[in-house]
Amino acid sequence: MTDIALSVPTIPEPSPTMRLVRRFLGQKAFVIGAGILAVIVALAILAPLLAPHDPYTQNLALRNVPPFWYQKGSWLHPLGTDQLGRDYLSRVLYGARISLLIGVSVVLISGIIGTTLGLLAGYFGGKVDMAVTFLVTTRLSMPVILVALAVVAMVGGSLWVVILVLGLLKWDRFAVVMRSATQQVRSLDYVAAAEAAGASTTRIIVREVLPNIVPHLIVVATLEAASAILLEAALSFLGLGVQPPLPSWGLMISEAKAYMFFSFWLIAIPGSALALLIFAINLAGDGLRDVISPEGRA
Amino acid sequence: MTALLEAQGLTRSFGVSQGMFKARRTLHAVNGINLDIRKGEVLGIVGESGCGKSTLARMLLGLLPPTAGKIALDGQDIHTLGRKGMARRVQPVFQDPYSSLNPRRTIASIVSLPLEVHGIGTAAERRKKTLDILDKVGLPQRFADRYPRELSGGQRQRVAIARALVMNPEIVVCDEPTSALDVSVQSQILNLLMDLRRELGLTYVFISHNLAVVEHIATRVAVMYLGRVVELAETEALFKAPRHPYTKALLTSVLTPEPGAGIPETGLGLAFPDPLNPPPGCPFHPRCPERMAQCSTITPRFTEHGRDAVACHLHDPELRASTPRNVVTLNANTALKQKENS
Amino acid sequence: ALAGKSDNTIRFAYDQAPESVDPYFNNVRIGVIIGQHVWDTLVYRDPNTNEYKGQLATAWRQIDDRTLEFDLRQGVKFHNGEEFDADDVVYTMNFISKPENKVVTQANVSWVEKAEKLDKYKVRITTKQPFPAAIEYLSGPVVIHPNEYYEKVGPKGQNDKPVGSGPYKVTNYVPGKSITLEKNPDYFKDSPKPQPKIAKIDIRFIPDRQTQMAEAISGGVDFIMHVPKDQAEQLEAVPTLQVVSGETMRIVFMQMNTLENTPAPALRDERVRKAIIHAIDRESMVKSIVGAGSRVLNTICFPSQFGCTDEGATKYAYDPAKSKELLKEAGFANGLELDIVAYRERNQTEALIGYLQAVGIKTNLRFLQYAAMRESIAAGKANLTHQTWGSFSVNDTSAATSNYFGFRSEDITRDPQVRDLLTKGDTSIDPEVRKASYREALKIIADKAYAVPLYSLPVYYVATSDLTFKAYPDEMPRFWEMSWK
Amino acid sequence: MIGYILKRLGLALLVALAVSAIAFFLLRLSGDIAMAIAGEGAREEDLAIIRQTYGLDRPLIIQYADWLWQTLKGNFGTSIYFKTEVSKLVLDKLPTTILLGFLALGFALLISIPLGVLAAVYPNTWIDRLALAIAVVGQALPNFFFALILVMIFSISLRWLPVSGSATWLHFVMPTIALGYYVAPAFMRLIRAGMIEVLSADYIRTARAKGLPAGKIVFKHALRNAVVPVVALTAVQLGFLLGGSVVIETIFALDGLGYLAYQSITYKDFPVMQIIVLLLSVVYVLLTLASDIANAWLDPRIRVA
Amino acid sequence: MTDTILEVDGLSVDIATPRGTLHAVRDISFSVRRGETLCLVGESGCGKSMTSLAIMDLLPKAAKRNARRLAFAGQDLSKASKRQINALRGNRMAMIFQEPMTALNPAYTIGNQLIEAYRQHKNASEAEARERAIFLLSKVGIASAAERLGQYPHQLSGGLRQRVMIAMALMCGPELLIADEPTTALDVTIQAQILRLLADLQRELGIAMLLITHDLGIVARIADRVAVMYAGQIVEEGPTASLFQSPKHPYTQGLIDCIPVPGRTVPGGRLGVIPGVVPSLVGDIRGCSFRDRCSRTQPICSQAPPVYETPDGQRWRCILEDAA
Ligand SMILES: Nc1ncnc2c1ncn2[C@@H]1O[C@H](COP(=O)(O)OP(=O)(O)OP(=O)(O)O)[C@@H](O)[C@H]1O
Ligand SMILES: Nc1ncnc2c1ncn2[C@@H]1O[C@H](COP(=O)(O)OP(=O)(O)OP(=O)(O)O)[C@@H](O)[C@H]1O
Ligand SMILES: [Mg+2]
Ligand SMILES: [Mg+2]
Ligand code: NI
Repeated sequence: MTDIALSVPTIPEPSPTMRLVRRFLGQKAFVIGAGILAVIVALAILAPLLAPHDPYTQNLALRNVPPFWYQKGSWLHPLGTDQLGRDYLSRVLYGARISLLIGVSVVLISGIIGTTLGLLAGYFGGKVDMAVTFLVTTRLSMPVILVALAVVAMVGGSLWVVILVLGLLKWDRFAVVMRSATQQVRSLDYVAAAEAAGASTTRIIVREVLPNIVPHLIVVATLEAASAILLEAALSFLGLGVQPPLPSWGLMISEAKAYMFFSFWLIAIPGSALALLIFAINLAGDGLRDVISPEGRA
Repeated sequence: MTALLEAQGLTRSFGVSQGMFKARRTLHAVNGINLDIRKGEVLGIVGESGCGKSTLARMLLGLLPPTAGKIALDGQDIHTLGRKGMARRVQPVFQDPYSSLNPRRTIASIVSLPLEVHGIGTAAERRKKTLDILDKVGLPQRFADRYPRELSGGQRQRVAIARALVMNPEIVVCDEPTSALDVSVQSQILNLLMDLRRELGLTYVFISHNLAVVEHIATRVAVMYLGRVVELAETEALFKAPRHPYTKALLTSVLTPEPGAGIPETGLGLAFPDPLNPPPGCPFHPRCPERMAQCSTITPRFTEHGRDAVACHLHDPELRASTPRNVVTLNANTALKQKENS
Repeated sequence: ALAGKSDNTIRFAYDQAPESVDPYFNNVRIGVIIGQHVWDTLVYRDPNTNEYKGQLATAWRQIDDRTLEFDLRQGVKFHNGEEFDADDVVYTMNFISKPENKVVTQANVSWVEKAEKLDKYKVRITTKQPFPAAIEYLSGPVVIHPNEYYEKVGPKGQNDKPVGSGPYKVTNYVPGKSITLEKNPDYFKDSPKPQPKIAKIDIRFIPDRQTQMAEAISGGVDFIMHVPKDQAEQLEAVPTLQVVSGETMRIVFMQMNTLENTPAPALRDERVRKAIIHAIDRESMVKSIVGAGSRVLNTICFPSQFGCTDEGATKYAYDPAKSKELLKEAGFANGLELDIVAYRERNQTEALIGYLQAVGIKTNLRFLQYAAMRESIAAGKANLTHQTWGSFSVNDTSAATSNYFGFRSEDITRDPQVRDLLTKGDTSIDPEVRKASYREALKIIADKAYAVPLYSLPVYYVATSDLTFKAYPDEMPRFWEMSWK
Repeated sequence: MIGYILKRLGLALLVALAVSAIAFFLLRLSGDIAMAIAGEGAREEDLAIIRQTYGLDRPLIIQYADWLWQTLKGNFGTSIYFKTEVSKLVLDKLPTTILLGFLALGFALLISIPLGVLAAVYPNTWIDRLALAIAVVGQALPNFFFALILVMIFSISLRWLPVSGSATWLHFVMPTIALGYYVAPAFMRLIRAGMIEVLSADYIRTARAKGLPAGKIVFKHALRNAVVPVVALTAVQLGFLLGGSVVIETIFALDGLGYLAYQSITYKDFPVMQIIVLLLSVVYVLLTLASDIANAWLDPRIRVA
Repeated sequence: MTDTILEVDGLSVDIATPRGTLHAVRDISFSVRRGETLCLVGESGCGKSMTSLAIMDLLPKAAKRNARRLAFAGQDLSKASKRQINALRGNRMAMIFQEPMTALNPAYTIGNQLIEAYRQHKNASEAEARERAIFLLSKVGIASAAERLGQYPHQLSGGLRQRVMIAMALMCGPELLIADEPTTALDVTIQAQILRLLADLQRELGIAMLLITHDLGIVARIADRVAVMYAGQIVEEGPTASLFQSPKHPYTQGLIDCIPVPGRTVPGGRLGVIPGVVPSLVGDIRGCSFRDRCSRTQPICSQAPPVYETPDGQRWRCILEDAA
């Protein structure tokens, strides 16, 4: 037990930022998740430096080479090659870029749409809220996978089509969470105080409300990013997502699934990479949520 | 004395839904209040939880548009003043020092927000003004760059007061400014408010449910019950000779630290004041120990007694001498009035 | 696998469901397979000898350039008991000849002008033009429907409850899911198709290739086909399975949209087209991913088809350097971006994409169902296609090249000269004239690099090891011939 | 109550209308169905005839109104690819998918309720960690990948379960697990969080102060309140499962609505697609209505007085 | 049978927090005699609730209880098994909480919640329990009690709910009633009603009551004896009258001075203040915990203050023998 001085002002309190950092670090789940995520991001960014080969160069003479831990494997292709003789490690590394790009872009698009709608609904209430609620209900009642599949099938799949479609479809959770968060903040007295100080509505929304719902935004963003990445993988798996030769992990699984019974690594490697990424994002997001609301709400 | 801020027939209703399967109902949070706030006075407003005190305060601040009635500042409808115009002259201090400060801003930035909004001075001038006002409310300058979470409740409430005063307003509307604080801190804040008033010539609207505090600080007191003012009187007069039975009950219920005095009997029944289901006639009649036959049918008028006023049949000279014919007329009148209000 | 033998049922999984069971209203392979089992044709071509034999007809003769006369078999009954006679033939031929009946397989029927009944067992069929390949068509896709039944129920009814005269009859059909064929006990004894031995063929549509493989490995199905080379080779290691492969008439090629309003104007430049052909290492593809029984093609037809040849046609070697050179000349030194549509053999598409990428042609793959792909081709929206064509197993060039260069909907080249030559080949009676015309047409197609001929596609069948069967180049598993070991 | 339900049904109708319009225009603007109907060797003239007979040459908005009218009359049109009535097609496939949906939901609840409750009652113990691990893995594993692994294990290696089809109940085991495991984490988290919250509620302290035994506190006082939000989630998840069945049904060749949807999408079978999207959205809205009613029944605060 | 129903000696409650161990209650001792009302008064956060929860063994998981002796009717609670505690709780010792809005389970009728403990402890039939519930509901002033049994908590007002809570606490006829700020959530008029009810019942049934509050007004009116808590410690304790008439500890004095009392304080005049704020409870506090807010601090205050006691049982913890 430590002996400390008595009154509050003289106790060296850590700064709020430091305290937040400590709370984050106290969250084992967050540290692990964020750590893995950081590694994946680093690998993705450094892919051109790290990848031993061009991820697109095919060599039909060296197809389905197993990874190095198999007898027939070689260090030339540490994770082996795929059915067209492309270096698997390089493709997995570049695949991280695609998954992350999809996660970030989809969240950006849907985040902007959803947050705007949520903010407006939560702040203004009444008719605006009704309209937004209707939009959200409508959106929620459209099965995402089906609509995404259908649109991609119609328009034709490509990375940007997938991003756009998912981005335009996945704003619902942002809207819902931002709406309730805004409602909550809006009823707080500091908003009333700012109003009483004569601040304009825009100013209040941007400077008083928005900063206080950012934590929720970040939590939703991480979880939505994970879900977007999974959805892309599912679309690509069904052949209606990103198109070859892009090394999307979902597409790699889809391409490799025919080989799964005899060359399991072909599906296991991108599958595990995908699972690891989702795992890391979810863990980080959960940790974030626990830090923001320590009671651990769902 | 002339009224600085004046409310006439002020009414505010909310549509509330009571669970999914029930229809929305209208709740009259504030129901036809007439009130004048005179320059330099402290108008205390007391009443039970849910009687509409905060709603009234928000309307006086221009934060909530009334459903009916109007508010005038110096004779000018506050409608025409606009948000900024109001802000320069009327400022709030809220009850909860935790939710009234934006947790993501520093103390200095919170206090200087009104200055920024009104584009007053340069950044340096604003800073200086902020530090000055912090000094005035008794906060050392080192707090300026801290965040609200680092402050105690009393300190936060000082910040809220500083923010309210930084634009030199004339009226400060304090909505239960001390009810979230411990008694030892409450007295600090009350002292501060009194000092500032003396120093700056402020006018206060002071809302509280603590009668002892109101008696201490207010010069005039309005007692509210279910959205209406039932009694309005100079503090001394009210505490010495309360007229309305509800005011009496309130006063009886105050537990002063007098050992051995025992717990008083208020004489109020079990009936619960439900703003969604206001009783007909006098809203207080179901709990009133002195209720009469007409109380359950006729809404009492607000009758003046010198500088004070009360809404109770017991104190309505006309009614006391009334014949049945009068009752009928009154009844018709009130019915009409109620219609206007809803 | 034991279950199959013990209950004398072959469980057959196919990856695509036919849009209709009626052979005239689908254009997928499984439709042809079901068609040949449930219905009969006038003529039968022995797959071993390529000799034409009488099936529903007993004899036929060419009356003039445009008229054929058939003597019909007596005593044949349809599955519903309806007796087969000239009325059925006349009805069927007249039905399919009318465009308003919207037969899907127009290429197979558009040559028919009309049919007339001479007597109960004698009919005459007239072609619109002289059509030397008529017998070939009549031995393949042109099946005979029961006229009374068909008239009553129409194509829709024929799909719901199909009735034919073939060795198997449909006993259960759930569109999109499964179809069950049972041995027709009353199948006529003289048919060149032998009496079936296997009692039941249970066909299920399983879209996912590896689900099919999993079923095969775990004994859930007895027979799958179109297994890619790699997987077939791997499945060979499974003791309960046998893998049989064979060359087929299916040719693989890429079309290039050179139409006036092509969405890819670059393809109107012959140099770009040549660059594309030079970019692809067909030999390697054949060796590594296409598999045994495949051969590199230089023209858009299958060598065994009458009139098919690559004599005199330009042959393009794998030469990425030259390809880049050509692209540079054409003004695409910095590369080029094209769409490619494909519908099967996705791994091969991906290899093609890889080769194109290597010379600087970036492609966006749109992998579609066949119908959807055809739609986009016919609408002129395609740039590049990765196509295969099985000629409905018709062993005549008219069934192949003309489909893509004879100004039909899928022709996205539209060279009138080529069309005229092909028409001449399709409609002349003299074999030499036909051959010469086809040779000339094929040469122009190759010289102008209108399409990228790739290779023929072998087919790999994987079956339970106790099944005896033989693979034929026409991609037709003949269940009526099969038996248990 | 009745008024409320009618209002909600009205909302459902409105939502369905909006969804149908979105789906209609979205899909219609990106493909040419005349082409799909026309089939082999269609010439421009044929297409023109088809456009005319099917009314495809009219403005889209008129086409939509017409389609809507026909749909309201119960005439869902004919599948372009299968040439069968869409209603028959959908009705044929619906039972399989509904069965699968309920099985998966049941499976999800079966593993998530006990685990969620245990995790909440014993927070930060190995039980909690196990539940968390199951949840995290469930969320991170793409369901198609999980399905393939199931096939590897149970069909190829162990040969216990059939791979595809819907003939016997055994055929439903893997799809149920694959689909159910996908949604179980959401339930588990909700139940755990709900239980933790409820267990820290004042009324639980009251119950403890009354000297009630632990079991009665957890099961009588806590669970009842913690399951209320689960009911709402159930509706959402069931809708989600119906959507998610596309992937699973395709892998296991289960002949349900999801697979039909996938087929109709790949065949550009517009009428079928449209009806499936519409159907799922109506089902979703009705499910949320049902869950609201169930919620009200569970939570006396919103029950009719 | 001793005269003392509750005996607390050297009770401490430690809460593990991320910033260190929070000593919410620091070595406090007091006792409650049968039929007596002891009030525990102090500012927010001084450890009042923790004390009551420690006695009832209802502390949150993070909190740890330590006591030299914690005895109920002679039975040491710190050594009792869970089962024994459960047999006492709600039976011989009962508790009322601050928030009547949340202290009742919203999912069950009040009847259900009233009778379950009675049936649990008294092995009674449903009908007997109902009868007792109806009896007690009328006792706490609720008319048409039988109908009320079928109502859900949300259908009752705050005042009614608190009455139900009181009835629930009395169901098994407890010997000790712990009430943790039972009226702070209520309006003044209702507060007076409830307190009066409590006082009447306590007298009538002869129950010992430990009443926790921060309102000196309540204390003065209801308590037989008062214990003043500050920063986890009891700084002064004594009979109500003596404590209010001659508070010995500067903190008690300060508290009494800073509330406006009509007649004593001048309206509009200055109120007494206690400068500064309460100390953090994380870590140890050596010496007097009030010393940095005290106007009469001396250097010696940084050592543990002595405890003085007057003959009538007023005890305080300060270097000053008499603050007045
Ligand atoms: N935005 C709103 N929507 C619906 N009802 C409201 C709203 N704001 C206030 N009310 C209702 O209006 C009535 C008066 O509320 P108000 O907050 O003014 O009471 P109050 O006297 O300030 O109470 P307290 O002492 O608890 O602060 C209450 O019944 C409250 O529930
Ligand atoms: N679960 C907890 N975790 C950490 N600290 C806690 C917890 N509960 C209470 N505390 C701390 O313990 C101390 C004593 O709390 P307690 O609830 O006993 O105060 P109190 O005197 O009842 O105050 P109040 O008048 O506000 O009810 C406070 O400083 C509080 O912050
Ligand atoms: Mg209020
Ligand atoms: Mg407390
Ligand atoms: Ni009255």
